[in-house]
Amino acid sequence: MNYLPHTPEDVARALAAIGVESVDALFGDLPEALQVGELRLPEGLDEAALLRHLRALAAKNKPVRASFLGGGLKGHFIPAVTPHLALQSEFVTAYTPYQPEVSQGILQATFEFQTMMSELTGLPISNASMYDGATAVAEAALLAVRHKGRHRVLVSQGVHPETREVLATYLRPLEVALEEVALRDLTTPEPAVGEDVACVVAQNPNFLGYLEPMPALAEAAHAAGALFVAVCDPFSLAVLKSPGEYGADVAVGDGQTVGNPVAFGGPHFGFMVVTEPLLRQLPGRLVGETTDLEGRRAFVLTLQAREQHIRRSKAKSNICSNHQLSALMAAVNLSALGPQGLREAATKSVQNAHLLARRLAEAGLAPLTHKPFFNEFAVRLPVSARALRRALAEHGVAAAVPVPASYGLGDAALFAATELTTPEDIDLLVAALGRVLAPPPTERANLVEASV
Amino acid sequence: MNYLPHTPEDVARALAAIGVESVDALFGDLPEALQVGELRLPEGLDEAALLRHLRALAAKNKPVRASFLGGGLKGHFIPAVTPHLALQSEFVTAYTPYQPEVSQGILQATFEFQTMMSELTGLPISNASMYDGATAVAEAALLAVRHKGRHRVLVSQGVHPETREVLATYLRPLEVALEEVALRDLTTPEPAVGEDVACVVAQNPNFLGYLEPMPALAEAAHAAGALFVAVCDPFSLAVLKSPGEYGADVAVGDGQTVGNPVAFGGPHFGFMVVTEPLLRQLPGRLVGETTDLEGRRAFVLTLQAREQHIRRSKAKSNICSNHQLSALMAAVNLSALGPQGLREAATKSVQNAHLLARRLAEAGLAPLTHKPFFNEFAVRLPVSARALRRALAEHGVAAAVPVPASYGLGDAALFAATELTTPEDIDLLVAALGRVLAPPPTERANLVEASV
Amino acid sequence: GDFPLIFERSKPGRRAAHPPKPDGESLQALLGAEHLRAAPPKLPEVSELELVRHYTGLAHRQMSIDGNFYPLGSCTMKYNPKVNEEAAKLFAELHPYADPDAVQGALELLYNLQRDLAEITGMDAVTLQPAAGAHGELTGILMIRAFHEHRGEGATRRVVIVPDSAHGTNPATATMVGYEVKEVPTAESGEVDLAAFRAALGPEVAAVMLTNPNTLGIFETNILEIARAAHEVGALLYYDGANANAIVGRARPGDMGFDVVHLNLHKTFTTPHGGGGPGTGPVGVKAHLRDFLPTPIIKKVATPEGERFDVDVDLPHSVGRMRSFYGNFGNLVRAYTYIRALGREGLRGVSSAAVLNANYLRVKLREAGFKIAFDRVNMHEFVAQPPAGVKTLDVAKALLDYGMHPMTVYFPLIVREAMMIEPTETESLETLDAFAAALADILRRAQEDPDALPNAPYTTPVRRLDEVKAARKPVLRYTP
Amino acid sequence: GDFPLIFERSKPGRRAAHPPKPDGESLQALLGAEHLRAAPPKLPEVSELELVRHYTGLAHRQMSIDGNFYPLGSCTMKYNPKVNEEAAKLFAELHPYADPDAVQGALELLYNLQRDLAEITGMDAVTLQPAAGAHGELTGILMIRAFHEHRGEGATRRVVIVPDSAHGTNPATATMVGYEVKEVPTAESGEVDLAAFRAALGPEVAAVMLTNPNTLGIFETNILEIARAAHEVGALLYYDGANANAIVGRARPGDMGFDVVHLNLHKTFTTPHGGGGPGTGPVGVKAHLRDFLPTPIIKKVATPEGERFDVDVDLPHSVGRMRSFYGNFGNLVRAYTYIRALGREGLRGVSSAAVLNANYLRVKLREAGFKIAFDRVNMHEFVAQPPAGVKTLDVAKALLDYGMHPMTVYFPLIVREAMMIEPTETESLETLDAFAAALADILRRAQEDPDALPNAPYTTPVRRLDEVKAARKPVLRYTP
Repeated sequence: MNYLPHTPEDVARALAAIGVESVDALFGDLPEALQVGELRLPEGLDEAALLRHLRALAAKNKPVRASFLGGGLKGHFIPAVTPHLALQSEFVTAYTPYQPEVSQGILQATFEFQTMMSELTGLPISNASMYDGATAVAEAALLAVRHKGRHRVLVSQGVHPETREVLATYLRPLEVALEEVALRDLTTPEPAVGEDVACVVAQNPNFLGYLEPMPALAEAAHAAGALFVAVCDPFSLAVLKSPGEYGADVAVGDGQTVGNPVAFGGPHFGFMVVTEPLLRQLPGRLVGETTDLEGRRAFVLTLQAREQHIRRSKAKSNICSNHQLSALMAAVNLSALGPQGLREAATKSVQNAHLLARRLAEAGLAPLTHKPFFNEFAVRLPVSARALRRALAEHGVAAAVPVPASYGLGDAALFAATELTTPEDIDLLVAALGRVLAPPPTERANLVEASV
Repeated sequence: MNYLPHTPEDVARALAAIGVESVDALFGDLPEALQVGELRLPEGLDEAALLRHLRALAAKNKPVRASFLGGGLKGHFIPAVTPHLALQSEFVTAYTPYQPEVSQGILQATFEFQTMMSELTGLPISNASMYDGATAVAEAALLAVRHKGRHRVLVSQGVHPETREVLATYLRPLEVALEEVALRDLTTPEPAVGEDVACVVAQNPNFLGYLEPMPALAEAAHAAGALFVAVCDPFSLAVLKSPGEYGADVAVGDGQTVGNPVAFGGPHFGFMVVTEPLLRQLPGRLVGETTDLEGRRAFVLTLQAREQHIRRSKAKSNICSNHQLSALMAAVNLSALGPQGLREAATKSVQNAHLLARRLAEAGLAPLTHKPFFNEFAVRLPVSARALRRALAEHGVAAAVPVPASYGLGDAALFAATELTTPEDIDLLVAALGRVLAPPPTERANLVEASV
Repeated sequence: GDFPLIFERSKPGRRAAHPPKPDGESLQALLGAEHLRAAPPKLPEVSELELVRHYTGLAHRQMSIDGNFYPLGSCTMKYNPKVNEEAAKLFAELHPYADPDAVQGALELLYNLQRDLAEITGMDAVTLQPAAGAHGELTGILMIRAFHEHRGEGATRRVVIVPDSAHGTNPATATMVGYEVKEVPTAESGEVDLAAFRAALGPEVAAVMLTNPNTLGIFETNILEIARAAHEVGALLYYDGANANAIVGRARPGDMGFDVVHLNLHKTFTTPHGGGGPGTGPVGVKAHLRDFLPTPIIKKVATPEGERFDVDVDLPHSVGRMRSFYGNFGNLVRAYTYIRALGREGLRGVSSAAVLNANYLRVKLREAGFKIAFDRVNMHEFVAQPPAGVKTLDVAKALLDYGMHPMTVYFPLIVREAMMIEPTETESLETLDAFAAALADILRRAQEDPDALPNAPYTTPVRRLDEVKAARKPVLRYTP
Repeated sequence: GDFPLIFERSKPGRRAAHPPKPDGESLQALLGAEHLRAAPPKLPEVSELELVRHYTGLAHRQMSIDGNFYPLGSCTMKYNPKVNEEAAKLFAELHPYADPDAVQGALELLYNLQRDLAEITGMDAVTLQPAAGAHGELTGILMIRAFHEHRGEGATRRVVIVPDSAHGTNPATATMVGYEVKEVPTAESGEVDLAAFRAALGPEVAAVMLTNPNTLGIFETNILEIARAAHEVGALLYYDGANANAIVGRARPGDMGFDVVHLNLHKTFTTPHGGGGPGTGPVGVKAHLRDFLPTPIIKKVATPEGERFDVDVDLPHSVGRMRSFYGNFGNLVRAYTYIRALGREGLRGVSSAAVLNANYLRVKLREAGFKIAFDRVNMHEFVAQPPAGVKTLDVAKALLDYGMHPMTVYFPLIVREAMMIEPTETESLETLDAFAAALADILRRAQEDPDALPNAPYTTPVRRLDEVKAARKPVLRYTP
C-alpha cells in the first residue's frame, strides 16, 4: 500500500506542466551508477496483513502479570484523559512552532509546561524539553563547563549508570575530565571538590533508590565555586525537597514518570531547569510570553540566538527537535493530577515500596542498607540477578533489575513499586520467588544454568 | 471518584447566591419518605482500580484465535484511520445539530452519509440513521402500512429471525397481520400477495447467506400494489444488484458491516432509503442542503414536521436519538475504502467464504444447498450446533452460529468468512473440527453432554 | 468559499484504505452475473490525507461538550469521561453469537448493570435492550399494553395521559402503541394540575406518562397522590427518565409509585451523545411486570462449578424482542464503568451538584434581566424567558458568538419564548458566571441596537440558514 | 479576551485524575522530614472537563498536517499514517530492563529495522539510538572522531567542512565534538563549488558533511568526485539525511561514497513531528566504522532452540552510549510499520511523487510571479523568492489567512528572502494548485495595496507577535 494521492492522470498533468517526459527524467541528475534497481526489502503489505505481522511480533513478548521493574523508568498511573488530550492530531502532526500566529496551541502548552517544571524543581527557568534524562545531564555538564570555563566534572556513582555513560560520551571529545564519586553504604559521601571543577552531579533518589544528602552535596560544590547539578525524578518532587530548596543551580532528569508510558524506553523526555544567571547558557528551545499587534497575550519561541539554526557553529548545543509531544503529555498529566493527585500517587508509591521491602525481607531477601529509599531499593540475592529475572519472567513476573557489577555489591537487584502496585501483585512475586528460590530439583538446575 | 468541579467554597458561594442553607434544602420538594438513604451499590473506585475491575471482567471472555461467526454481524476490515477520524471528540460529544451554525460538521457529514447510502442502495432518499437493522425493518413496515393504508405484511423467512421478532413486536399493538413466507431450498419462493398487503419484506443475502430472487419478489409485491422492502447488507451492495435496480421501494438494513466493530452486538446503526413518493412518510432525521445569510452552502435538519418534537402524537415515529455516530463512522469508512476498496473487500470476502465452504466440505461438512451464497452459508452437522460451537470455542475458534429449529433443517449451523479470514484461520478451524468431531473418547462424551 | 463535500474532493483512482486483495475466482463465476450490480456505487475516492483533512475540517466546524458549554435543557449534556472509552475498547471484538461460556465476562457485566440500574431506580427487573430513550418508552408502553391485555382489559384501556409539558416522544410513543393521547394541563405551581388529572382518569386509561422533575425542572410534589389515583383506576405509571439526573442517588421512581421507568444512559450515565446518538434506554419494571419484559434478559445460574451467566429468551408473557442482540452493548459498558467509578456517594453527588448549579444559574439569569417561568427552587433545569421585545431565537443565535451552545429553545410548549436551561453538574460556577454574563451582554446589545441580535451570529462558519428553502425543495443528497 | 492559562483556570481543591489513595504510614515516618519539601508545587487544579476544554481549545489554536498544507522546506511534513499509531500501542507497556527472553518480539523488530535501514541507505550497520537528526549527526561525527583517534590522527584532524547551504545543525554538531568548521561556497549551479571544495581539503580535515540533495533541492551531481577527493585526503564523508525523502528507494548514500549517514525517521519515515519532537535519527555506517558504533546494538544469535535476539553492549571501539535504553522505541515501531506497509516499490513511489510534486510546484510558482533560485529540475524541494518590493515574511504571514502553513523562510542563508518549499509526496495536485493560487493572490494584493501584507494575518487567533519584547525581557513562566 502507499499514501499517495496521485492518479495516472495527475502524473501526466504534472509532467506536462513541468515539461518532462517521465518521472525518471526528473532524476536525471543522479548518475546512472547511483540508481538502484530493487532494494532487498519485502513487498508492501495491505493494512490487515501489516497489523497481523506487528501483532505476531508483539505476541513474541511474554505477558506480564505483575511488574516491579524500575531502574529509571516506572509504570505510573496515567489517567485515560491524558493521552486522549495530548494525542490530538493538531498536536501530534504539527511541527516546531515557527509561525506563532497559528501555533499558539503548542506554544502556550509549552509555556505552561515550563511553569510546571519550574514549580516542581523550585528553579525559575525551564527549557521546552530535551531528548531524555541522560542527554539532559550531559547537556547540563556542558553548560557548566561553558559557564565556569573549567574542565573537570564530578559525578556521583549514584547517578544512573547509563546516564554516566552518555555523560562520558559527550565530554570525551571536549577533553573534559570526568571523575566519579563512589558510593558509601549506597549513598554519596561528601566529595572533595577542586577549584577546577565545573560542576558536581548527583541524583536523588539515586539509581539504587536511596535518598541522597543533596543539601550537603550542593554546599560542597558551591564551596569550590562549582555548580551543583541535581538529577531528579519529577514524580518524587511531589513530596521530596526540591532542587531549589537545596540550592541546586541546574535540575535535570527524565520526565517519563510524570506522564509517559514506559514504551520499552522511549520516547519520553528530558528536562532542564536553571537559575537566572544560567539563562543565556541554556540549550534547547524556550517559549516566552509577549503581546500581539492588538495587545493580546501571546506566546513565541524566544532567545533563539542560543540555537543552532541562528548561531550555527556558535550555538549552545546542536539540539533542534526536542521532545515536545512527550513534554506536552506530561503537562496534561500534571494538570490532570494536580498537586494533590501527584502527592497522593507519590505517597502511595512510597508506601507500596516499603510494603514490598517488608514482604521481600520476610521472604528472605534482605535490603542492602537501612537508609531511607523512595520507591525502589536494592536487595542481595542468593543467585545472579539475571538468572532470577529470567526465572521470574517464566512466572509472568517482571522484576529484579540487576545491579551492575561496578557497584561491588555482589549478586544484587533493584525492586520497585509504584502507586499501581497491588497487594495481589506482591503476593504473585512472593509466590514466584518461593518457587524459584526453593524450587524442585529440575527448576533449580535450570536456574543455575541460566545464571552462568 | 467523581467529575465535579465544585470545591467547598464553590458550594458555599452558590448556596449563598441562591439563598438557601444547604444542598439538602434544594431537595425540599421531595417528600421525606422518598429520600433514599444509601443505595446498595459499592463505593466508588479510583481510576486504576476501575480499569483493573473492567479488565478482569474482559479476561473472563475466552480469547479468540479465529472467528467464523456471522448471523447478521461480521468482523470486517476497518482501517485505523476510520475510528481515528470518526471518534474525534467534536463528533463524539456533540448533540443533535439543532443549531446549524455551529453544527456544520455533523450536518455535512450526515448529508454525505445520506448520499452514500443512496448510492449503495440505488434509491434517492436516505434518512440520517435508525437504531439498527431490525428496528429499521419494523419502521419500514409501519411506513408501508401508513402509506398504503393496508394492514397486512408479508415477510420472508429468510429475513433475520431477530428482525422478524422485532417486526412482530412493533406490529402487534397496531393490529397489523404479519405472515411469513417459508423458504424453499433455503431461498424465498414467489409469494401469493393479496390486495390487502401493505408490503413484502425480503432480505438479500438472506439470513442463511443465500442470494434471493429479489427482482421476482419485487415484481410480485408490485403486482398486488404492495411496497417491496429490501433488507440488505450494505457491504454486499459493493457488488450485488442494488435495491434500486430491482425496483425496491424501501431499502433497509444494518450498517455494522461497513465500518462499525461487532462490539457484542452494538451500537451500530440501521439505515432506511426510500423512493421519492415515500419522502413525507420517512421516519427519523433528515439533513438537507440550503444557503445561509451570505449565500454560502450550508446544511440543516429539515422536514422536521414529520418528527415527534414538532408533531408529538401525530409524528411518523417516536424516534428521537438515532445512531448518528455509528453512521458517521460508516461514512468515514466508506470514504476511506471508496468504491474500489469496498469492491475488493467484498470480492475477497466472497472468495474466502467459498474457500471455506470447500474446506468444510472436504472435512465432511456439506453445504445444505448449492444455490449461490455471498459470504456465509449453512452446513448440516453430525451434532448439535450449540455443542459444536462450545467445543470449538475450547480450541479458540469462534464458529457455528446455530440455525434456529424453526427453519426445519435439523442440526445445522452458519459459517461466515470475511476479507480478513486467512488460510491459517481456516486451517485452525479444520484442525479443531477434526479434533472435535472425531475426538478421543472423553472429549466425545463431553460433546454429547453439552449437546443435551 | 464553501467547505467542500467529500464527493467534491473525489477523483477516480484515489483511495485511502487498502483491504486484502482478491485473488481467486471472479464474482461472476462465484455468484452469477444476474446477481451483480451494473455499475459500482459512486462513493468518494480520496487519499488518506485528504480523508483526514476533510473530517478534521468538519470536526472544527462543530461545537461539542469537550469544547463548549452546552446547556441544552432535558438533554443533560454533561461531561463524558474518557476512561469509559478505554473500558468499551476492552469488549469491541466480542460477537453476540459466540458460545455463552466464551463471553462470561460480557454477560456478567450485563447482569451487574441490570442489578445496579434496578437498585438505582427502585425497580425489580431491568431490560438493557432499548436503543434510546424513546425506544425505552416504546418498550415500556408495550409492556403496559401487554399487561392490560393479559388481564383482559386490552380492549377497554385505550388512553394514555401525558402532561402538556411532556417531551414530544411521550405522545408519539403512545400513538405507536395504538393508544389515544389525553393531555392534562400544568397548574400555576408548574406542576401537573391535580384536579384536571383526577378528572382525566378513568377505566379507559392504560397509562400515565410523567417526567419527574418535569420539563420545567419542578418536582411533582403530589407524585404519591398521583400514583395512588392512577393505580386506583387500574392505570400504570410510566417514568420518563430524561430528567433522572435531578434525583439520581437521592430518590427513586420505584419509591414514588412508578411501575415502569426508562433511563437515558447518554444523559444521566455519561455515554456520549455522538451528535445525536447512539443513546441507550434501559427500562426497569416492578415485579408485576417482570414477565412482560422483552428478551433476552441476562440471568445468573448456580452450577456445580460455580456461578455462571446465561441468556434468558423465554419469558412467559414477553412483549417480544425490541432490537437485535444485546442492545447497545458498548454504551452499557460505558455506563457500567461510570457507575462503578462513582459508587453510591458519587451518584448522590451528581444530583446534588446538578441541582445546585441549576438553581445558581436561575438566580444569575434573574439578575441578568430574564424572567423565570415558575420561579421557585427548581431541580436540574429551569425555564427562562427573555424580556419583552427580545426573541429567544435571537438570544440563542447571539450566544453562538460567545463560544457557547444555546439552551433548548421554544420548549416546553406551554411557556412563551421558552429557554430551557440545564447546566449539569460537571460545569464550574465560573462557566455559569460566564454564561450569565454573556446573556446580560446580549440584552444590553439588544437595547443599544435593535439590529444587533437579529443578524447574529457573526463569527460562525455559516450564519442564519434558510430553513424554509431547505424544506420547500428538499435537497437530501449530493448530485454532481 | 486572552485564552486563559491552565493556571488561571485553577482553583484549590479541584482535580481531574484520581490515583490510588495512600493508606499506610506517613512520609515523615517513611522518609524522614528532612527529605520532604516545604510546600507542594503549584500545579494546576482543574476538573476533568476543564482540563478537556483547555487542551481542546489549545488544539484548535494550532495548525497541523492533519488540518493544513504545511510545506516547510527540509522538514518533510508528510502525512503520518494512523495505522502506525495502532502498531506503536502494541508495545507501550514493555520495560527495557525486562529479561531479554521476555521481549523477543521487540528485539526482533529492532533487529529487522536495523537491517532494513542498512539496506535502504546502502550501509553495513545501523544504530537506532539517536533521538533526533541532530543527535544522529553528533553520533556520526563522534564516530568519525573516534575512527581518526584510533588511527592516531586524532590530534591532527581538527576540521569539518560544510557547504554554506548546510543546515545549522551541521556546524553546531562539529563544534560539540570539538572540531573547527570550514564553510565552502555554493556555485552558480546551486551545487557545492568543486574548486573551492578541493582547495579546502587537506590532511587536517576529519569530515565533510553534506546533504544530498542539498537545501536548494539540487542533487550534488559531483558527489562521486567529492567523495573520492575527500577520501584521498583521509577525510570521511557524512550524509545529513534530512533530505532523504528525495531519493529513498532510488539511490543510496552508501553507493555515493558516504561513510556515515543519519536518517530522520520523522521526515522520511512518517513518525509524527509532535510539534517539534520526538524525532529519531538512526545512523548507518560502512563496515570500517562498525566497531565504533554506540551501544547497545541488537544482534541475532543462533541457539539450539532456534534464532534468538540479544543486546550487544560490547563493541571494541564504541563511542559509548548516546542516550538511555533503546532510543525512541515507539517511533522505531512506527517507522518499521511504514517500511513494511510500503515495501520496496512503495518506497520508490515516495521519492518519485515527492520530486514530481516539488517540480510541479516550482513551475506553478514561477507562473505565479515568483523567482526560482537556481531554476532547474529540482528534487524534493526548491527555493523561491518574492518579486522586488515584497518581503518573504509578509508572504508567509499572508498565507496564514488562506489556511495554509508557510514554507521555511529565510533559509538557506545564501538566498536573499528565501522561501524554501517542500510539498512532499502525500499532497495532491489540487492542494498545490490552491497554494500557488494563494501565492498569486498575495502578490496581487501586495500590488493593489501596500498595507495589505504588512498587516497580515487578519484571521488568526493572534496577529504578528512582538518578538523583540519577548527576547528583551524574557517571561518564561507564569507567575500569579
